[in-house]
Amino acid sequence: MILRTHGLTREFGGLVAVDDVDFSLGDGELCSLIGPNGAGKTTFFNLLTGTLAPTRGTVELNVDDEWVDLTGRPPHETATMGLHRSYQITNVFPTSTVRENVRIAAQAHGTDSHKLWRSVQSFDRYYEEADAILDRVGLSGVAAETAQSLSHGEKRQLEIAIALAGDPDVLLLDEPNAGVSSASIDIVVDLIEDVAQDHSVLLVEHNMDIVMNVSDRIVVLNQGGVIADGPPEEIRDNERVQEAYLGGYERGEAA
Amino acid sequence: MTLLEVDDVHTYYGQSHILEGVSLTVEAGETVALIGRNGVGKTTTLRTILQLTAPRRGSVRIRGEDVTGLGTHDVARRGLGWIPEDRRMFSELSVEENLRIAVKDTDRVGGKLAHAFEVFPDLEQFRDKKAGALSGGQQQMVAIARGLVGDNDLLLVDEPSEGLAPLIVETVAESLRRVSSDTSLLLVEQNFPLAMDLADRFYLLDNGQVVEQGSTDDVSREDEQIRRHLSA
Amino acid sequence: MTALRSYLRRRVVLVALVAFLGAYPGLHNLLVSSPVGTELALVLPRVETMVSVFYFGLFAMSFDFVSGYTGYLSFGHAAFFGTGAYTVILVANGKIPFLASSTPFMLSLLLGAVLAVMLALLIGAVSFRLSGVYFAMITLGFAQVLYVFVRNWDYLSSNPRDGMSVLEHPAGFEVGVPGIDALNLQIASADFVGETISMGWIQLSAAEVSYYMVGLVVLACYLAMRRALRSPFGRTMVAIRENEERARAIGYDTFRYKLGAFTVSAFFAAIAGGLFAGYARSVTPENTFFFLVSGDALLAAILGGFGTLAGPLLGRLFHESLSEFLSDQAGGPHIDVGQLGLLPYLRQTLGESTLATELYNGFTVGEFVEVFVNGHESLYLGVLFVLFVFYVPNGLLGSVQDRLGGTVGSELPAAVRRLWGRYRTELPTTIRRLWGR
Amino acid sequence: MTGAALAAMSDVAVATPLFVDSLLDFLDPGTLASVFVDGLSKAALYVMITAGLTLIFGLMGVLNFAHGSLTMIGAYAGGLVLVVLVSDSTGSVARIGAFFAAVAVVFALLAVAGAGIEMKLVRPLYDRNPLYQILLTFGLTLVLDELVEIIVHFYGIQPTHEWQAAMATKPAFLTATYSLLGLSVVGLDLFEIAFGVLTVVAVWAFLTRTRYGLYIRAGSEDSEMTEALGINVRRAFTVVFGLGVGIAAVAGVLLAWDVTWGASVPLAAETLLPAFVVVIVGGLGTFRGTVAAAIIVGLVDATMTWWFQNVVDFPGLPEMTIFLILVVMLVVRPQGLFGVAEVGGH
Repeated sequence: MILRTHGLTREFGGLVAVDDVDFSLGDGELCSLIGPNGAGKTTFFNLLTGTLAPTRGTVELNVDDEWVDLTGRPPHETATMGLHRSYQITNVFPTSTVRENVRIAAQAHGTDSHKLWRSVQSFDRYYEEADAILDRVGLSGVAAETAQSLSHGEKRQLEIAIALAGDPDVLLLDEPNAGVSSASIDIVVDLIEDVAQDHSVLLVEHNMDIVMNVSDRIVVLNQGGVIADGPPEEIRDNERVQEAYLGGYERGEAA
Repeated sequence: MTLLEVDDVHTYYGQSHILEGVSLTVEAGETVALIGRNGVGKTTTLRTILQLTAPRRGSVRIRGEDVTGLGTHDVARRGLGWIPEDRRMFSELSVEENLRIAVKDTDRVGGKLAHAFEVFPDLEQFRDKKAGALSGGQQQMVAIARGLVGDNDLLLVDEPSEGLAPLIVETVAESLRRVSSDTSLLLVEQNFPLAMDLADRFYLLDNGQVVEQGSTDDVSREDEQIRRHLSA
Repeated sequence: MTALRSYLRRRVVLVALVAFLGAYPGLHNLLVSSPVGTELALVLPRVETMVSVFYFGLFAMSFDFVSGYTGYLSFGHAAFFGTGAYTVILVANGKIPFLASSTPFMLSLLLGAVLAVMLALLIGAVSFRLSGVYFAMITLGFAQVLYVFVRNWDYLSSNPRDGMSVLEHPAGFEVGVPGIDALNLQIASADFVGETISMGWIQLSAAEVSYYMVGLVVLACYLAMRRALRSPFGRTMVAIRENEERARAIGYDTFRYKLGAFTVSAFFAAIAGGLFAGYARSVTPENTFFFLVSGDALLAAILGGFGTLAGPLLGRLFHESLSEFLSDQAGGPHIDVGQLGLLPYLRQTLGESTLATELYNGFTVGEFVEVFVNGHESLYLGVLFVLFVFYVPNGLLGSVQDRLGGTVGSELPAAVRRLWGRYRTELPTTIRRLWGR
Repeated sequence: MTGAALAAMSDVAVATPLFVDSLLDFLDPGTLASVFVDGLSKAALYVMITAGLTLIFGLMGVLNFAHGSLTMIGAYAGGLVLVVLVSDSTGSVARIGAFFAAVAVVFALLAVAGAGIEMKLVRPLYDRNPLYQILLTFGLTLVLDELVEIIVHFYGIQPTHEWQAAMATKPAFLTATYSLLGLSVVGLDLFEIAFGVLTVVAVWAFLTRTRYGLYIRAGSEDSEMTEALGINVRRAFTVVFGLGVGIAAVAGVLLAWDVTWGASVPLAAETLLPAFVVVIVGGLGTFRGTVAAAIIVGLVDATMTWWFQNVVDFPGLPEMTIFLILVVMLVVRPQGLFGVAEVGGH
């Protein structure tokens, strides 16, 4: 296991967005987190990375076979400990070049960021890491362009590239396909499968074809709680999951 | 005459292509459901109709008149009401003010309010309360009542059941049914049985396109297409 | 030697600019004594004006360093300028405990900068919990507290509202290496006798000595800030400006970097203030701590290019040249040729009869000129500023960079080389073709 | 340790019993009451200057840096009307009549000017970074201040000193001091308080009792939803900008009569800064908060003025305290007294 939560809960006013979730992610596993609208998936991500503080419960990360408590740590600390995320809505550095977008992320994991007296060009290793990642995600050709000038699909690739910098142990991918046109969706799917080779991945995705194809395991959230957890075939036939997705409305007699 | 015609609209947020050519129609008196999984473009379709997010291609016509590119308030003045996701109450305003502001015919505010409290008698007791202080279900009632008092011919209803307990969902469904006797509805709803129960026809959206449409009488949740596009 | 040559080659634009500025005083003298000298004196900034372009340009650059590169509008930046300026005069007047009034200028300059750094740590630690309008307002609030304070604290001078002047330090302030007399030169404005130099055929007036010495300090500060912006730290600042949430998510403790940038910026703002005080030898609350001083830096930054380090200096040059152009001062004793501003020039060239011509209802050309030209540079600057906000939102330098697709320093030589390459290949054929005909 | 520092320490030793005495003086009911009235008159001016600033920010998220300049223009325009209408022989009642005429003219003129500024200059910038709205209005102050300076100078009036001719149109009974229940009050203070109350009541009634006020309150919360209900929010922007500028200009007319202010070009900056303090302390965009903050700042200002005049030998005390309130407020509660935590993004 690489990541686990215990009794993780977040309340907004009276609303329980994430409700007592015990979750674990295996080392090297690709686990998908699914659930209907408003099930609490993005809130769950925000709790893992420290963007939100939980109302109750803990988040722990396995660092060199030691469980480290991440609960309540700010995002910059969870990131440096090896928990990275991509965003549902593209969230990059718009007027920087593609290469700089990844380089600055790589730099965050070194010990040189405070050096204001040396030229950035004397730190080759961050450029090398950035170039390797861009090569891997297939953006080498546009490395010198500004991020804002990319096509939407390329921006989604860049989104993942930034998360890859600094070689994280766990990748949290929040709808990497959001807004990608049906024509170019395969590129992103291939990319997800590729990065899952050497990272533990937690994926939020709505396209069930993709989820069923790529996942080792699927966890289903509904109204903040886990309602199912298992391999794809099992989830497909789970009656509670069907209910959660299609809705269980029955016309009452009362008016 | 057809009340609403959406003709091959393509809508983008920045560079991200959300609607890839959506077409649909709503006839007077009809309730039409727009169903589909999260993120397929249902809310964007409603926003496009209201010109809150104008389409790059394609057109929106109301009673045959092209409204593409008009200001949202101009579109609304042509008889369109919006009951948005999350209800969007003016939380600092009282319930009465929330309704008052929605009345388009300013000479008949009193009558319209009286009618609203007649249709939603439960709201009368909260008349002077701030809308922000109401529960989710009560707010949903105010949102629907807001659509009612505007003398609208067509209400665009977005996820009315979201975040509500099952019992409350039933009350909301009942009020929508009541409202639908006066106006047409274009209803975005994830709860499949609820949508089928309220609507006469449906459009199924996936990846910014209409993948299936038809009468609600002919489909069930065991339908292969429906399961493929809606469930896990 | 090759290392130095390659260093200079990579910075060919910078080297050329510095060389031009180095030659400017001589060039200016040469040009204003030419046949069109009167007209040129009108548009070319005086050497004295250039000194204030330098120190205030440095202040505007320091403002841009934090505001233009992290996106946090430091609207109370005048506090740091004022700290530097007041420290220099306080030291010179023996008003700072343990420091004699003869303390070298370079040390009091540094002391002011250190005090500003401490002040920036205090203000920044509180202010960087906020962002947007709120950040701008809290820094403005802090600066105004200090402004009101120095305006009323009678320890500073008998009439603190009118500021303070150097009382106990008779000689001009020396810029150079402290302690080594040969490596120091005095700076002073025109109304104070400064140091002149006469070495063989090089003759430098007091103003020109000030020009070079202030210019050197500003150049050193500019290079230091430029390096800081091109360092890993500087890139982190830009990441914060571009998307602070993501910067935090990839592992940066953004609060520390913002505070660091603010502090560095305060350091250079104080140096600028100290240079101003050393040159002018008197300061007032209005021209140091007042919020419109920050406003002037903002003006320079917007005109020159927000988020381009050298832009604000260019913006300030524009500002000062325009005010000089529209001023009604005649040339001082040190300029023999021509007039300074447009107004005396118009008076001279238009002639009495034209000036007396009635335009409308007893309103003569002369009166028109008096009303609309006489020193009203703020009006035209304001109009220009508004036009820039609408049509040139990236400022002078920023727009040039957008056009070139990179910084001027790296892209301009490349563009010139491209042109030259085409010229070399195409010119012979063109000539041959013409010749053939 | 220097002599000055030692002297300062012995000052503190002497000052302690002095402080207690002064505090007792200050707590004297007569003193408190007159400080209170003075504070309310300041609060009345603040509320008039800031009402527009806060409404404009609340509805369209624009922090109008030109607000002080427009107040200053109101002072000069009002002064001009007064100077034209009032001669030495004009009676007191007629002078008040002239004042109301000036208020009407200035309100109408500046409201139209404000609407014009919104339509022609601010509107094209709504889609850009909010920074550009600050920059634009800041640039506008440069232009407006300088234009006024040119005009004022042309007519032979010293632009950086209070315009005495306008000040002199004030009827004698407003300069007089009245004794009320053992309390001495300046006539103009009462006049200002009356105007302030009138403004608060009028704005409040407009916001809560008229249909247009309803649009504005709704638009401040959610302009997209308001638009979807068939309301032209863009037009409401123009109306609010015009009204806000008009009210500030009316405040300017009052300032032209007030000896502590007076019509002058620097009035623009002198009113802008405390106005910022008031709107931020109250919570940007809330009228209720602005009224409360104006009262707080006014009372603190009056209190500190008393302490400076009677005890502390530091003329900057009132002004410095006002900016300290801003700083402390932003540290303790950035959203202000009545503000919502997330405001400011728009």
